[in-house]
Parts: sequence; C-alpha cells; structure tokens
Amino acid sequence: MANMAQAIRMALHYAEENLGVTDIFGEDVGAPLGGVFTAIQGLKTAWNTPLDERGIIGMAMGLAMGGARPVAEIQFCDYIYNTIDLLKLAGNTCWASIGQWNLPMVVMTPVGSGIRGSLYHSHSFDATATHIPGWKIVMPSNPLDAYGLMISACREKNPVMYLKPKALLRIKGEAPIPGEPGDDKQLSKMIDAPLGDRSKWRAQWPDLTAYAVPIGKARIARPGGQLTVVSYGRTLPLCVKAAETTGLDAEVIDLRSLWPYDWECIKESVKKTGRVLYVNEDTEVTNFGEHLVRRTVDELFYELMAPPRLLAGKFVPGIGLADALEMASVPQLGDISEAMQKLAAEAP
Amino acid sequence: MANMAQAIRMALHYAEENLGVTDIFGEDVGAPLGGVFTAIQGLKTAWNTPLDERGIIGMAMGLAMGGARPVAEIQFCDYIYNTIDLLKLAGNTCWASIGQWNLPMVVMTPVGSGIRGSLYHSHSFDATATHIPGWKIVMPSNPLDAYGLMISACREKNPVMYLKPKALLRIKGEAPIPGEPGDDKQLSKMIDAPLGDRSKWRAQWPDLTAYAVPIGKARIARPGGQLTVVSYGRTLPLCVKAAETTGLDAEVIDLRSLWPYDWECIKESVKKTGRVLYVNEDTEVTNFGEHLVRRTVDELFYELMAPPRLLAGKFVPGIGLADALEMASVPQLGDISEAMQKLAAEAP
Amino acid sequence: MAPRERKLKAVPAGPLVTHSDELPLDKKLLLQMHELMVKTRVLEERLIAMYKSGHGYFWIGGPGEEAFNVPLGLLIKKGRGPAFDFLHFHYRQSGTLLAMGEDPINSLRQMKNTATDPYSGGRNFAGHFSKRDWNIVPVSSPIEVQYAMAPGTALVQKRHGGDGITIVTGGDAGTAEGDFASCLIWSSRPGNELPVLIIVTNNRWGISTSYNTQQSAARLSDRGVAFQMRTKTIDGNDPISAYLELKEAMEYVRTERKPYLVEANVSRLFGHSSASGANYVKEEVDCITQFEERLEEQGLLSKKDAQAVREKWNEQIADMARAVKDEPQPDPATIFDHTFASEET
Amino acid sequence: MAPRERKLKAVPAGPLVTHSDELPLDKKLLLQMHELMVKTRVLEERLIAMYKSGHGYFWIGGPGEEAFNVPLGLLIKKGRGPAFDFLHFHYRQSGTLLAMGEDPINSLRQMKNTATDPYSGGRNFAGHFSKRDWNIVPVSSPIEVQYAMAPGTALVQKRHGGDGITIVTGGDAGTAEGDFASCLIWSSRPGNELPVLIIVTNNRWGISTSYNTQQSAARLSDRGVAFQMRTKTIDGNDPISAYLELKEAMEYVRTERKPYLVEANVSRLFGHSSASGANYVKEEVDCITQFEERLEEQGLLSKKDAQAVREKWNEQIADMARAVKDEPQPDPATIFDHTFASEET
Ligand SMILES: Cc1ncc(C[n+]2csc(CCOP(=O)(O)OP(=O)(O)O)c2C)c(N)n1
Ligand SMILES: Cc1ncc(C[n+]2csc(CCOP(=O)(O)OP(=O)(O)O)c2C)c(N)n1
Ligand SMILES: [Mg+2]
Ligand SMILES: [Mg+2]
Repeated sequence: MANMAQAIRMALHYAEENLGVTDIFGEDVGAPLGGVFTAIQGLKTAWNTPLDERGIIGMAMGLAMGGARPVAEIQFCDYIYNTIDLLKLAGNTCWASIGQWNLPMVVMTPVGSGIRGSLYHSHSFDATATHIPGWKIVMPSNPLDAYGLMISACREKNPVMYLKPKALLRIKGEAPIPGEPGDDKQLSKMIDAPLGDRSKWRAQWPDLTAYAVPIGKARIARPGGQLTVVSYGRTLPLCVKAAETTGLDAEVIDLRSLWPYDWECIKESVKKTGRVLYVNEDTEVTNFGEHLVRRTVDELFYELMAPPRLLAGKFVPGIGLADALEMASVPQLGDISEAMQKLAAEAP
Repeated sequence: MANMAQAIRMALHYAEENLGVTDIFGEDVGAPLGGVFTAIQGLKTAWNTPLDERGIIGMAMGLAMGGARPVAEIQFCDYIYNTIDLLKLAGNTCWASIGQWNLPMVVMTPVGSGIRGSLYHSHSFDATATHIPGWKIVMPSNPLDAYGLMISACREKNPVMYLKPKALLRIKGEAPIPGEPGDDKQLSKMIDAPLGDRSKWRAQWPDLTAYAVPIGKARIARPGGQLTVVSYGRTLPLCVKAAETTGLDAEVIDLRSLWPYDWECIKESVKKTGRVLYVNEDTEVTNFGEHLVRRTVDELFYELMAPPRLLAGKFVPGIGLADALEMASVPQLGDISEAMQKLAAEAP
Repeated sequence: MAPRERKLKAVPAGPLVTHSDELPLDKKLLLQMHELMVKTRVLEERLIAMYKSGHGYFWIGGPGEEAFNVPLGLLIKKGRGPAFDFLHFHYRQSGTLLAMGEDPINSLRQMKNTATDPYSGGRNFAGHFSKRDWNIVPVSSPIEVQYAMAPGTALVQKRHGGDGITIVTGGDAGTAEGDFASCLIWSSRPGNELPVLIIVTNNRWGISTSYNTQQSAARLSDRGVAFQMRTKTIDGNDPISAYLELKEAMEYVRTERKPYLVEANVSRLFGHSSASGANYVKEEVDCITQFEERLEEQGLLSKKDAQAVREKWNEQIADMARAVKDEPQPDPATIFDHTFASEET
Repeated sequence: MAPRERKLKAVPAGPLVTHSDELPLDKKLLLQMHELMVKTRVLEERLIAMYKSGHGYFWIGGPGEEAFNVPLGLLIKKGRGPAFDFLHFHYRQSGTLLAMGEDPINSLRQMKNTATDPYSGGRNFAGHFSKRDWNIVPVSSPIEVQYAMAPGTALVQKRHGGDGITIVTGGDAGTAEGDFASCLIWSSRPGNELPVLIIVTNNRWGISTSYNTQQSAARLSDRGVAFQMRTKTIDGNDPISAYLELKEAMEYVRTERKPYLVEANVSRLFGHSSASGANYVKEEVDCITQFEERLEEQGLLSKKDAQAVREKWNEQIADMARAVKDEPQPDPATIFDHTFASEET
C-alpha cells in the first residue's frame, strides 16, 4: 500500500490532470527535491520559490484571484506564523467583497511532532487554523483519507488548509488508493524519485481515479459503546491502538475535517456513550479541543456521565529535542490509554 | 477622574521615571501625535518607527536583549498577525536558552470593537495571545486597573502583552489614579497635548505613586451568589450593567490577567454559584473562554448546576462597518443580559 | 585591493520631468483629465462632508493624488480575467476608478455603509473598492499586503500571454513592510520576471510620521535597482508628466513582460483620514490648481470653464448623496453571508 | 524628457580581492587562523559522525564557512553587555565560536541533546548556540528573524557609546524574507543610523534551491545601496581577505556607528544538513585545502604540520565525544522550567 506521502503525491497528480490544479509550489517543492517529505516528487506543475512564506501565501492568493488553482506548501507549519494576517485576509476576501471574489487555493503544511524535530519542526497548527474564519481545514490520519481529502481540497472554491501529520507521512495504509498497483515495490519504482541524478527521471503515474473524502465528514475508525474518543492526525492511530490494548469498548472518531467538522457524528456517539475524550497534540490552552468540549457541554450536558476531557500538548514554549522531553510534551500511547481508562472508570 | 488613555499615559510616565522604561515606540507614538488614541502623549522616551510591525516587535526583542526596557505599540491588534512567529520566539527565548536570556518587554495594542472600526479596527487578540506560551497577558477594564497593570507590566522580567480595550480608552474611571489632581479639567490641561501646534508643549505630570495591580489577580467587580460571570475588557462593564439591570444576584469577576489567570477566584465563585457565564468578544471558535469552560468542567463538573456557558463573538470573517452588523457580531448589553437570565433560569 | 564600494548618487526627490512650453498631449485628453480630476476632488469633498455631518463613520481617500490617479485609470486595460489588467489598489484610488468610468455614487454608498454598496455591502470603509468585472481585487486595510499578492495575478498573465499586466499601488511609509521587498523579489525571479507595474505614491507621510525621519532611501524607486528592475521617480502632481511616464512604463511592462517600479511624488491634501480631521492642507501642492493655471496659460481652459466643471459635478454628486440617503442599511441577519463562496459563484 | 533610469552594472559574484604574493597578515595570525579552521572542521566532522552513528537526531553546521567564520570570531569584541559586541547568529557559526575561545565539547553536548548542553539544555538542535556571557543571543531555527532583532541591540549600543557593535549573520536564500529588508530600513533611519554589521553568507543555496533561480540581485550586497549604506561583496573562502575586509568594515561600524552590509561568498561543503545526507561535496571550493596550499607556497606550513594540527584536534575532539557519551539526558519533569524567568534571573 502507498504511504501518506505517496498518496498525497498521487492526489496532486490527479488534481493536475483532472481538477485544473495549475501550480504546486513552495520551498524545495520543485525538482530535484520534490518537497522535504517527498510528497511533491515528479509533479509537472511543481516549482521552487524564494525562501519567503509571506510571498508564498501572497502568490497563492494572487494566483487564485487570477483564475489559477494553486496548491502552496509551507515547508513546516512552524514557519507559517508570520503569515497569519494573510491567512485571515484570504479567509475574509469573499466575505469582504460580498461574494465577488472567492479564492480556490490549498495551503498544505506538515504539522506535529514525532520526528525529534525540536522546537521548530514539531509545531501543531490546528488551534491557530480553526480560529481563522473563512477556511476549510482538513487533516488526514491515513493514506486513503490523505488522497481523498486532497481531491476534495482541490475541488473547493474556498481556501483549504491541508495539515499533513508528519509522523504519519511514511506510514503505509491499510486500504489501497484506487488505482495504485498491488505491489509496493512497483509503486515505488513508478513514482518515487531515484537517489542520485534525477534530471532525466519522470514519474510513471498509475491510472488513478477520483476518490473524494467529503470535507466535513468524520470517519468512525473503531466502533464502540463505552466511551467516545475524537482525534485526528498523529494521535488518531494511537487512540485506536489504545482502545485495542486497553480492551475498552471505545468508539474512536477520526474527525478528518476540523472545519467544518462533523458534529452530528460526535453528537450521536456521545449520546450513546455519555463519555468523550478529545485528543490532539497542539498546546492545550485555547485549543481546538476546548472548542469541542465547549460544544459538548453546550449541547449535551445533561447526557454526560462524566466531564468531557481533553488530552492535548502541554502548555510549554517548545518541544525539546531530547527524547524524554518530546515524549513528555505531547500525548503518547500511554497517556491516551490512561486518559481513556480514567474516563471510562469515572464516577461522580 | 482620568480616562483609560490618560491612566496608561501616567503609568508610562511613572515607568519612565521609576521603573527604567527606556523606549516607548511604535507607529505615530512619538511627537506630535502621541499615539492614535493619545495614550502616549508627552512621554519623554516615545518615538516613531517605520511602518513595519515585524520591525517593531524585533526591535523590542533586541532592546530587551540589550538590557533596555521597551514598551512597544502595535497601532491596532488587527495588524499584529504578521508577527505571531516573533511573539512565539519572544515567548520561547528564555525557555530555549534554559534561562540565560529573558526578555523584559511590553507590547501594548488596542483591541476589540466599539468604534465602528469595520473589518480591520475591531479585532480581538485574546484567543491568539493566550495560545502563545511564555507571555503574560493583561487587559484592564477601567483606568485604575489600566494604571496598575501597566506598572506591573513594566516591572516584569518576561514579555507582557498589554491589551487596551479601545472602546474604553476614553471612559473616565470611578476611582482616582493615586496622585491625579481631583479636577479633570486640570488633569487635562496638565497632560493632554493641545490641539494645533504642539512643538513647544510639555506635559506637566502629577506626582504619581506606584500603584500596582499584580499580574494574575482578578477583581470581583460585583459580588453575588446566584451565578458567576467572568469577563474582561470592553464586555466587563456591560456584564456589571447587565447584572444591575436584570436584577440578578450575579457575581461579576474582572479577570484582568488572562495569563496567568486567577483560577482560585473563579473556582471559589463557581463553587458557590454552580453557574458560570464567560463573556468575551473574540470569535468563538478556539476561544480563550473555551479554555475556561474546559477548566471548569475539568475541575468543577460535579458542582455545576448548569453547563458553563460562553458568550463570545460570532465566528464571522470580520466585523462589518454598518451599525447593525457590528452589533450583531459581538456581544452587546442585551445579549449579555439575556445569556445571564437564561443561565440563571436553567434547569435540567 | 579593497572591493569596489558602490554608492548611488542621491538624487533629490521631486519633479524630474521638465515642463516644455507646449503641452505634449492633445487638448481633448487634457480637458478630459482635468474634468476627471475635478470630479474626483468633488467626490472626495462630498465624502468628507458626509463624514463630518454624521453620514459615515470614517473617511479615507485620494484628494491630492488626482494628477496621478486619473492618468493611471485612463491607461488601464479594463476588463475581467487575465487578458486585462489586474489591479491591487491602495485606499486613495478614487481618481483611478472614476477615470475607468466608475459611477461615483458607489463611493457614497460605501461611505454610508448601505446594503447597496457594491464593493462590500456596507461592510468596509470608504475607498475600499472591489470590482471583479474590472479585475479590481478588494482593497484591504492592512498596509502593503497587496504587494505580496500582485505577483500571483501577474504570473497568471505571463502564462496567458497578451498584454494584460498587474498594477499594484501603495504609499511610501508602507514600503517599510517586508511585503514590498517580497514584491520586488517575486517579480524579478531570473527567467521568471513578471509583468507588474509596481507603484509607490510618495506623499512623504505615514499618518503623522514623515518619510524623512524613517527611511533613508533618497528615492524609493532605488529599491528596485538591486533587482535589475527598471525604475523611475516621477512628478505625480503633474497629470501630463504622469500620463507620459506611466504610458512609457506600462508599454514596457505590457510588451517586455517584466516589472517596472515607479515612485510618484504626490500630495496629501486633506491629511491622513477623518481620524486626523480631514481638513485642507494649504502647504501642499494642489495638483488641480496647478494644472488649471497651466491650462489657462495655454489658453485651453478659462477660469470660468473650470468653475463650470466644478459646479456641474458638485451638483451631480450632491444629487447622488441625496439619493443614497434613503438606501437601506445591511440586515444584521446577513453577517454570515459569503463566509464561504457558494457552489454557484 | 524621460527621467533618469538607473542601472547598476552587474558585477559577477566571486572573489574580488586579488591575491598578492606576499601575505598581508603576520605568520602567527595566519597559523592561528589555520588551526582554528581545522579545529572547526574536525568538530563538524565529528558532529556528522555522531549523527550518522545515532548519537544525535539532526545535524546542521558550518563546514565550508571556516575561512569566513574564524576571522569573524577573532575580530569580535567579546563580553557581556552593550560595551561588547552583540551577536545574532546563523546556524553555521561554529568557527566563530571556536575562534572566540569556546570549548568544542559544548557542541557535542548539544548534538547529543544532553542536560549538560549549556546552550539549550538538550532542547535545541546542533549549531543553535546561546551564550549570554558573550552576548550571543539564542540562534533560532526560523530563518531571518535575527535580522529583525539586531537593530534593537544596536540601538542600545549606539546610546551606550563606546565601540560595541551588533553583528548579524544569515544565508543568501533567507534574504528573500521581509526581515532582511526590515533590518536594512531600521539600521539606516536618517539621523538614527545604527552600528550593525549586516552579514550574508552566500553559499548560493537554500536547501535544494539555487540562488540563481530565485533572486535577481547580482550581488546581494547591492540591496543596501538604496539605503545609502556601505556595502561590499567579499571572498569568504579566503581567510586573509575575509580578515582584512571584516576588519575594515568593523572599524567603520565601530567608529562611525553606522551600518555596513557585507556579503561573503562561501561554500557549503556537506550539503544543507543531515536531512540532505551530510556528505562531502567535491564540486565546491574547500577553503582549508586552498589555504593550506597557499601557506605551503609561502613556506609557512608544511603538509606534515597541517596533518599534525588535524590529528591533534581529531584526537582531542574524539576524547570529548567519549566523555559526552555518558552525560545525562534531560529529565522529562523539567519541561516547564524556564517558561518564565524567575525573579532572581
Ligand atoms: C499593517 C498595517 N499597519 C498599520 C496600519 C495603520 N495605518 C493605516 S494608514 C497608515 C499609514 C500609511 O502610510 P503610507 O503607506 O505612506 O500611505 P498613505 O496613507 O500616506 O497614502 C497606517 C500606519 C495599517 N492599516 N496596516
Ligand atoms: C522561516 C523559515 N522557513 C523555512 C525554513 C526551513 N529552512 C531551513 S534552512 C533553509 C534554507 C536556508 O538557506 P540560506 O538562507 O541560504 O542559508 P544556508 O542554509 O544556505 O546557510 C530553509 C528553507 C526555516 N528554517 N525557517
Ligand atoms: Mg504616505
Ligand atoms: Mg544559502
């Protein structure tokens, strides 16, 4: 099966060929590198930019205004924070012009911990992104969703923030991308750039089909009745694993879309279980999971058997390089299992 | 009594004279204007900068590193969003250098609605600021607190974000600034720059004393036993008024410090009332009030008689210029009264 | 042995086009420009009057820049899509819109934030235009962000072919933001130069702060030199020189498909905005007075003619203001509208 | 009639200082520089070896820049507070630190993210120095932010008097960020010029992206010209020219209290970082080989001498690496420490 980087690459190829994507660009996104995580290798509209994140976002906005369909990359979300004003502007352009101008643009950026990235290659962006109106925000946790969400993102008329959980980019999927060859080695030979001289290399794309994951639709990653766990990105597979290893009958929801998000799916589950744990790895103060907690108490207070809980990143200024520091700063399997057990056992 | 702009000015004067403040700077902060809200008139260390917010924050950081004590202004918080990376850096410098470098710097910026400022003079910054570790964050709702919080901010060893609720800057206080003359006209004559040619004008400062409001300490603006209302900035006086006009026995807490915040004060009140409404005007998704709601359910779930509620700004891309649009976008007196009544009456 | 040091000789800012006695443009164009300049001024005066009498919350606009903005508008290739010019404008651009043929009543609507305001539906400040049919992207308040976006539309145009270009305008103080530098860099990537006319209108002020106290560039246009870009500084108070200079620069950008940086020295005739009082400033050159003197000298326009033009627009725009008075305000129930583009957009 | 257009003649980048036969620095200094260059290289090679053998998660550093970084370090006025130089460094500055007298063992500690790492306590990447006693502000990963902060320390120094200056360094690709332009503007405010030595080390790469494809400035130092700033482009692969050029520039900044922009052409000898393999690149000039040849030509250093220097440091640094192996990792309970400065700091 394809890994997530390959899945994104295939979706972008599909989008270049079929959805009108005109420009895939960012720092080191073009040949020869094809992105620091290889997710952009071999794409015909990919090009390298100056080292200037504001310029990248501005370029995406201008391209979208001009009628092109851009997919911009910010190399690490850690470096997107000098562009928040531009992101806000992209998010209000349609509104401010009472619908005259819409910006069909995708910004993708790797997020989260898991590669010993130290202070500046471990940031999360979900809290900040969800506070910006006018954007749709997605974050896959497996290659197939990564593929399907990118297809949807490239069909959108509005700005889409596509968050790539960097810890999962090299993880293979359990379900095939529609069209990928059965053999992983063959896939790699077809679409992974070779080491060494790449100047004559061209990707050989499989015959891909339009598999779209609708924006706004969650996925029940594991059904259950005892408690609800809602997560996305890196922590999602850990939640599934925690459910398996603790033996709890936990329903694990992969939110996939952070905005708009699938409240119906969460609500239905919480109504059934009366207990809900939200898990993400952004720092925990003014965190998107707190929004979900608030919505939960707003609408489901009287159906709760225990307080809705949030397990998120510690409120520290950075993630330290040393293994022990990273592990202590953002939720790990053990933390999630423990939080689930506690919540399942909680009684007034 | 002094208004809030005058109070801030007096505190800054006190800080120049007694707390080692070396530089008060920003766009149009120096002579002749003294800041677009007059809060910096007549101050001896005030100077004008290039129109470059990143340069302003960078300058503040450099000054603090060099041993100076800067107070930087961002003219409107609407224009701070291209500096979030620098704010994050300021917030992690001490941590990243394991305590070698600390940054004693204050950034002040007008926030919020209330002046028909349209899309770009109505922003709030509390949600974004509270998500940045390593900063202390304050926001006064009356002149005396504005004075006392600025004194504390200028004594801090760490970066302090001082949010000025622009709707309240011209409102006079109910308690005098220690040292201000009893007569408002006299005060104005002493410290307000005259219209017309100001080149020869010098402020005549009253004999001010060091009144400090400790960072992290809330104030009970109105005691009560029926429900708790927690707010800050522009909406705080509206909460007090709503309590008065509805006749509810509401305890209104003025948080004053957003980080660190006075959880003990909130907790004690909520334990007593079992009902709490958080009010602020930032957009409501991934909002600091949602953090407070989360903390409330985390720690006080079983003492609650109703779900903790948040009344905040609508999740819209901007505040529209027309009166009706602004009023519909951020909490007004009527909205607060209604939310309080509903909460007080709520029964499962 | 020491490496070569480079210095550009400082050239004093100011008019660089010398006036010949004979006017190098034909009479019809000259009178057209004059009328549009007057029409613009009258519109701005009306907007200020509306603000002062409580029919608007905030005024900002372009009086003092008519001699530059009107020729700019006349030279624009107007239309929708990449075959036409894309326009990333500053908030002082009313003269350009009127020269393009825009109806002044829409500015009055935006001033009064009526639901009928076609630019923003009563959501945004005066001077914050947006008109998709003419490729006018929304003017937004944050200074200089337009310079970050302009290379994007220009790239589309470069690929599209033809002679459509991107034009971006902004003030002098704003060039201190990094976005101005970004625009220079992205417009001049080697082999990927873009058809952008990069304009700075230098009125030597940013609100209360004078240019001379904050920036050392003797000519702002020199910022483009290191990027091997054509640059010039022109007299934006003279519509004739502005017209000729802009024409030359635009022709270069249209045909060479490369950037050009133009700095235009202009006046700020009513201060920064309503926040600074919006009163007439006598110390600055008034481009209309100056142009009328010149036209009179040349026997092209009498004082009476000039007066008639002014009165005509005074009346017409006063009528418009009356008409706008009764137009509806936006419905508060619409605050969420257009947060996202609908599928049919 | 057309306003004057300006073009700087493009000057090819590369060595601009011609080598005379006799070396213009005394033997002691030359040999000192050589030894420090070798020591730096050996340190970097050790760091790379540690990474490759799993004793660190990430490597980035300065091999290829020794000929520039070492003279820089020797010329710095080292100490704490505004009387001394403030240093806002790039992540390739190991040679500068060693030339200043820093113990290389601390780099090994940071590489292994030990609790004993004095720069960051095991929190930050290799090459991310911080040393308050020498005014070395924390190196941080975001490209170019140091240029936004540098004017701040320089302002303190300008007021303080004396000859302490601020030095800021960064790479070529990073100059595309607006912060580089901000630094030029804030350092050259008329009447408020600041004592900043603004340095760009141009290795003609940003990770995998070559300078020539993204930036049109023939010389990056030309970016300073519009700001009436002294500028030069120097050969950063030659320690002699680097020493002399830096000395001249520093003297100017120290005495005139005004900014100076220096671009140094350097090599990137092991690729961008461990992310790109960290292998020796044969195509680039190796400043140590080149310098050793020159010293040999002049009879100042034999091949054997050079070999001895290298072996000495190889051994010493290998010893250090062994010593560091057993040093403790940070305690996870400390993650919140230093979020805020304690009252006693
Ligand atoms: C990013 C940003 N910072 C600050 C402001 C507040 N502001 C509005 S106009 C202005 C001055 C602009 O001066 P300049 O660029 O010279 O344009 P001018 O108004 O003179 O035409 C300032 C500081 C803003 N709108 N945006
Ligand atoms: C703001 C920011 N954007 C992107 C990156 C990722 N990044 C790290 S180094 C680098 C290239 C830097 O090139 P240059 O400035 O020339 O310095 P060099 O590494 O060549 O010395 C990039 C893009 C970053 N660290 N910071
Ligand atoms: Mg100006
Ligand atoms: Mg480089």
